[in-house]
Amino acid sequence: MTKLAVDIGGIKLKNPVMTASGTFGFGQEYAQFYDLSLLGGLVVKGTTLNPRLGNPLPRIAETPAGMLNSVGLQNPGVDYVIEKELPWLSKYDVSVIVNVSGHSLEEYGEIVERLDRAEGVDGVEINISCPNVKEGGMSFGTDPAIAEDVIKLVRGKTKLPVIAKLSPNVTDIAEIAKAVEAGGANAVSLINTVLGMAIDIKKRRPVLANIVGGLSGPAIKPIAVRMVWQVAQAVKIPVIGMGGIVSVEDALEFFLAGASAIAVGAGNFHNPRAAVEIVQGLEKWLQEEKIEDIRDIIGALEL
Amino acid sequence: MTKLAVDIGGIKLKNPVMTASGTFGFGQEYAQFYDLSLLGGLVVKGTTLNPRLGNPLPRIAETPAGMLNSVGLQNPGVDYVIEKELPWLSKYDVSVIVNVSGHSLEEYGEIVERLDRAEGVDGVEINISCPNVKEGGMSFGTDPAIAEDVIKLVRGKTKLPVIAKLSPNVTDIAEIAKAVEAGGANAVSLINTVLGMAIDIKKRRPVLANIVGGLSGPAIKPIAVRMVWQVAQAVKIPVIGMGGIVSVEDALEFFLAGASAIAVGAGNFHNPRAAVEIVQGLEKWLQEEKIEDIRDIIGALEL
Amino acid sequence: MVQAITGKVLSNELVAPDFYKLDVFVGSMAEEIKPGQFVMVKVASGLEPFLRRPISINSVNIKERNLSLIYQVIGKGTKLMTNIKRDQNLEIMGPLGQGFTWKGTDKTAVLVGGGCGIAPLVALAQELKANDKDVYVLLGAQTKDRLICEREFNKVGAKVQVATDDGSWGFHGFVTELLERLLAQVKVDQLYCCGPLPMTKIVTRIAEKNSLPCQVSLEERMGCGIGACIGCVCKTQDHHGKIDYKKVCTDGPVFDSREVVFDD
Amino acid sequence: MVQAITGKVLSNELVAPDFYKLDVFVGSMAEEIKPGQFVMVKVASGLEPFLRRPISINSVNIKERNLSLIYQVIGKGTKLMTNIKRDQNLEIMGPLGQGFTWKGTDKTAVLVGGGCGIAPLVALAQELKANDKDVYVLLGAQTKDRLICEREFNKVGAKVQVATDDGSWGFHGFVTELLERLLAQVKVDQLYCCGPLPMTKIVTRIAEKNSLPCQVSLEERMGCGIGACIGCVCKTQDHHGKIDYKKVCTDGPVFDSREVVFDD
Ligand SMILES: Cc1cc2nc3c(=O)[nH]c(=O)nc-3n(C[C@H](O)[C@H](O)[C@H](O)COP(=O)(O)OP(=O)(O)OC[C@H]3O[C@@H](n4cnc5c(N)ncnc54)[C@H](O)[C@@H]3O)c2cc1C
Ligand SMILES: Cc1cc2nc3c(=O)[nH]c(=O)nc-3n(C[C@H](O)[C@H](O)[C@H](O)COP(=O)(O)OP(=O)(O)OC[C@H]3O[C@@H](n4cnc5c(N)ncnc54)[C@H](O)[C@@H]3O)c2cc1C
Ligand SMILES: Cc1cc2nc3c(=O)[nH]c(=O)nc-3n(C[C@H](O)[C@H](O)[C@H](O)COP(=O)(O)O)c2cc1C
Ligand SMILES: Cc1cc2nc3c(=O)[nH]c(=O)nc-3n(C[C@H](O)[C@H](O)[C@H](O)COP(=O)(O)O)c2cc1C
Ligand code: FES
Ligand code: FES
Repeated sequence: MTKLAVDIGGIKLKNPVMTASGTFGFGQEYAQFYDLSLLGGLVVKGTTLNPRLGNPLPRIAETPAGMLNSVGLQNPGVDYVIEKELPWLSKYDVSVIVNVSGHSLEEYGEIVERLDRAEGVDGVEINISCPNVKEGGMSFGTDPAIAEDVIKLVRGKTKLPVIAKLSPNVTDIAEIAKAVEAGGANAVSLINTVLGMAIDIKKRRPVLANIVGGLSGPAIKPIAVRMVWQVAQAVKIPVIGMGGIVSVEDALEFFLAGASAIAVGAGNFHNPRAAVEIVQGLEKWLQEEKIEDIRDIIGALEL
Repeated sequence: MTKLAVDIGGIKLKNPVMTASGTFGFGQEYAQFYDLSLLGGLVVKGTTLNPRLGNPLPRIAETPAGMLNSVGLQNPGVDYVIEKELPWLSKYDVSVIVNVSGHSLEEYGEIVERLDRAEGVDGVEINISCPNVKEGGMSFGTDPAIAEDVIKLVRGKTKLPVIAKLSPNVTDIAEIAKAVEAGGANAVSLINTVLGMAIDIKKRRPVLANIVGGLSGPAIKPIAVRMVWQVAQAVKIPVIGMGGIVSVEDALEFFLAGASAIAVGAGNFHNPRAAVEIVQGLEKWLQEEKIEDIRDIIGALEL
Repeated sequence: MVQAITGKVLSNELVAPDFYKLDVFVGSMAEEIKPGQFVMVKVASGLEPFLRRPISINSVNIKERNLSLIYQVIGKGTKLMTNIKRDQNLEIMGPLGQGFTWKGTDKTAVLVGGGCGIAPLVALAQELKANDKDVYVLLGAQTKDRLICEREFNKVGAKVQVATDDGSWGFHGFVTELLERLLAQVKVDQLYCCGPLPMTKIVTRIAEKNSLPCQVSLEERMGCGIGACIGCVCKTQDHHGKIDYKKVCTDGPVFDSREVVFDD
Repeated sequence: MVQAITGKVLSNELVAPDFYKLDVFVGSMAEEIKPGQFVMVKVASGLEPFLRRPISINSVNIKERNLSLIYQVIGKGTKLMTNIKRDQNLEIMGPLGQGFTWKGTDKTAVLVGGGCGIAPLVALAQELKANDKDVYVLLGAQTKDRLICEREFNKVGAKVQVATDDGSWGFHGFVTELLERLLAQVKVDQLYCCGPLPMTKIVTRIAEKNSLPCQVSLEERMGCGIGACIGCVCKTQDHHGKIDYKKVCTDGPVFDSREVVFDD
């Protein structure tokens, strides 16, 4: 038997395959296609203190080998998530991570405090990188000092492992990673979407009502792999890699680059069974390559 | 007759379609497929003071809807370019822009001085954004103060129009654009390639010998359109847009976003006739839409 | 239950200019389909295009376990769909969303369809007739040759009226005018509408004016098709006027017209 | 002259496990081809894969104006090539690069090929025989059934010897051993080599040892295929030992082995 388990800053995943926030709802949708217990972890939709309606429509645009979204954190608020969504998930043997977004430092702190008291949360992922909300959002993740402050604050509010989710829309992502590590993050996840835009030439308007949106999917994979590699060199905490993963081959690029776990985002839309197929593919690949423990390939890139 | 001519900071292009530096050699190669006089402008390969061998092999990796390159400024040096390459181009009715890369401020200045004295140069494009050279290169383009200095210096060395070529690997590209405008740039061109990486999972090595490379092609188009839009809002000088253009529809996205001209880069590899087909497609589209002057659609995005 | 399966293509044929009919063997998925539901189709193998395309189910053959889709060629994805060949595998996910509903007490139903929105009304007309309703079908198209499914509605015994923009077939004008005329003559219990947004808005207004319940099928750009990405919402309000964004893919695509807030 | 044309596919057939032969009508392009040149093929319509694939010209039929390519299925692009159908349009650019050359005074040539590198040697053998050379062909393959083109070489009257890794056909061992044996027996004027890099390196060493001129065909990842991107270079040195990077696509793919610097 190959060993697939990894420890992400205190979150024990039985295998290193997760699903990315905002692409997997609260899990119920994909439970129609396979047993969620087959996954290592599951990150639920970005959660805010109060319910949010999100951005106007359209929110989705397709682009070459990818897509833009400007969903903008439509969610029912943290209390509803705790009461109605998480209990359902608890029957699955899968680590549940709640993705957290705030307008202000205080709001991040408040949400994390409530999650700390809740049942069925294995960790929090602090989204300091959402390109789709006007106030706050990405700006928390583009300045190392602010990024560090956010993480330091939430780190003090919970015993749960804290993952900082990084924005790719920066000059030097390693610098931000080091800042959140200094702030006490137990892990980093990256990349969030890359800010992009598509134009409907017939209507001469942006395709997205929000004008700009976040680019995800295979198109951004080379950017994501590069950033995971840079960050893995820069910090000692584990890295969760994502950005354009649709196949086990994609996932392996991230492991070799230094990711201790990976997440499937838009790939779920391309193929609803993508995440579970990657788990199976990983097991098969390790066997074929006679590698006993997934950890032997993490960061095993030869230069 | 529809009017296709545009003025890019003093460079008069008979139509707004150019080819991007590094993807079109010195023109001779593509002259096998069509008359270069059909193009508005042509930007030759990044030129340095002394000849350079460039990076080790492999230098090319294919990625989803795009490619990575780490050519790294292999070129015969500015004197050779002036003596051997440019004279051949002068027989074509096309604006010739020389892309310039330096290790240091002095080197940028020196190259531009020599180009100023040369025949057959209609403008210089200052590459402060090459991700493929260790010293200098991109770092000139990620700090607004340094970017401004480089442009200010070369602006003082020549009567030729100066285009500043911007890197997308920054947190705020509009800030850099404003800096080079303040430095005296007559136009900006964007985007250069996005720093990326691909891994050969069989060999467990980076595909590129240089480890990282520059991502180009349709994959980056949404990023490029977004940045062109942001920069066009931020500066008064004309914007040359590029990044993933392979068709007239792609080109129109950039014009609507605010580009006064566009350039075809990796698209030339996908379809060697791409640039000339875009010129033709543009003419046809304008006629169909009953638009008399291309300038009527530049920045005509409705929000 | 929603399934993500690999179906087998039986045929893919031009049925009107720019309209194709795609028949696919889908196995047990065929047993669960309600009129108005849709599927997400992977139109080509590989990464391009990246997203699946939502297409309504036009009709189902439960015995043969296959379903028909009718799609109009609009852009990249539907253009690629025209390359789909007989015997080819097709990745298809469904059935998705909430379909049309009816009450036992309904006697007379009017179905208003325009363009490719006509397609899912065929399955609805079949079901309504099977449930002994009196079914009127009003169809709008640009020209006679771009009208789809007229024969299918006739076959199930619906009373069909057609309006074309150029008068080349049936009434010369908008299908919504046919609706207003019909409502002046016949007592109707339920309206159903599927078509371009401007048509849907007018039908909604007519329904309101006549105090008739109306079910409208909406379209929105989709990421996942199953409620996970919240990309496909439409603006709604409840009785108290409370605004919400509901998902077209799982709360819809069929909504009560009174619930939908149409922004202009 | 290099042309970028839309050719017509005549056939695309499996000729050995993982090897396909693709015949394409290319019009006047066929008239200009020299052995050892290659083409860039757009393997699928649309954006994926983004780059064209370089494939050597296996042989040309000038009268019918078509050419044959033999490709091995390696990754995404060559896998997609197997879907190419008869009568389909194929975007193809060529002929590209510098082919093999020979001198009028050459009497005896030895061609060493391995794997898919055997393909372009067919056109070369044809030309050399047409120029009255004595032609030896040494072919290497993993197994008998993975050996391509043996019959074609026999047909042109070349003296063919085969080596297989498993001994299932011909000599049990490496083709380079066949070469060493042959050179001990026969006086040779020119060596030609096309195959995997390790083989090419050994052949180059043997040529040096025997002071024989040797032309090697190299492979490198390509962007443009025509010398514009400088992506495909190989390290070379001139008589004075001066290092340079030459373009495989335009200065090659065929190089004098003495010019090439093989890094290890
Ligand atoms: C629930 C539902 C049922 C539908 N049923 C049918 C049907 O039965 N027959 C039919 O012809 N069409 C139907 N449509 C519309 C169909 O989905 C679009 O015409 C199709 O997605 C266009 O894809 P494209 O690649 O050709 O166009 P492009 O414009 O190239 O597509 C770009 C992106 O926008 C999306 N998009 C574009 N137009 C629409 C649209 N109108 N609705 C949703 N997404 C869109 C595409 O899915 C894709 O993601 C339905 C749409 C929905 C939401
Ligand atoms: C001048 C020349 C002539 C060739 N002639 C033949 C031939 O006659 N028959 C044949 O079977 N193969 C030939 N090859 C090799 C062939 O080009 C590759 O096998 C093919 O490009 C692999 O593409 P892929 O998509 O299947 O593999 P992938 O690994 O998925 O390709 C990824 C990228 O790497 C490039 N690449 C991968 N391997 C090679 C390689 N060995 N050489 C160059 N680029 C590569 C691809 O073109 C593509 O851009 C030749 C290569 C060159 C340079
Ligand atoms: C529709 C959609 C919604 C998303 N919502 C969130 C979110 O709420 N919080 C968050 O941190 N990331 C969100 N993301 C980003 C993804 O979690 C992921 O970081 C990104 O999409 C890159 O991975 P991918 O290319 O595999 O999708 C969202 C992405 C998509 C496509
Ligand atoms: C092979 C290659 C070489 C390049 N060399 C240069 C260069 O020398 N100088 C420069 O400013 N940009 C260079 N670029 C960047 C392009 O000019 C262009 O900015 C970028 O590729 C984005 O456009 P595209 O997606 O259309 O290729 C190069 C790009 C490629 C693909
Ligand atoms: S398409 Fe994802 S929620 Fe509807
Ligand atoms: S492939 Fe572009 S120079 Fe050879």
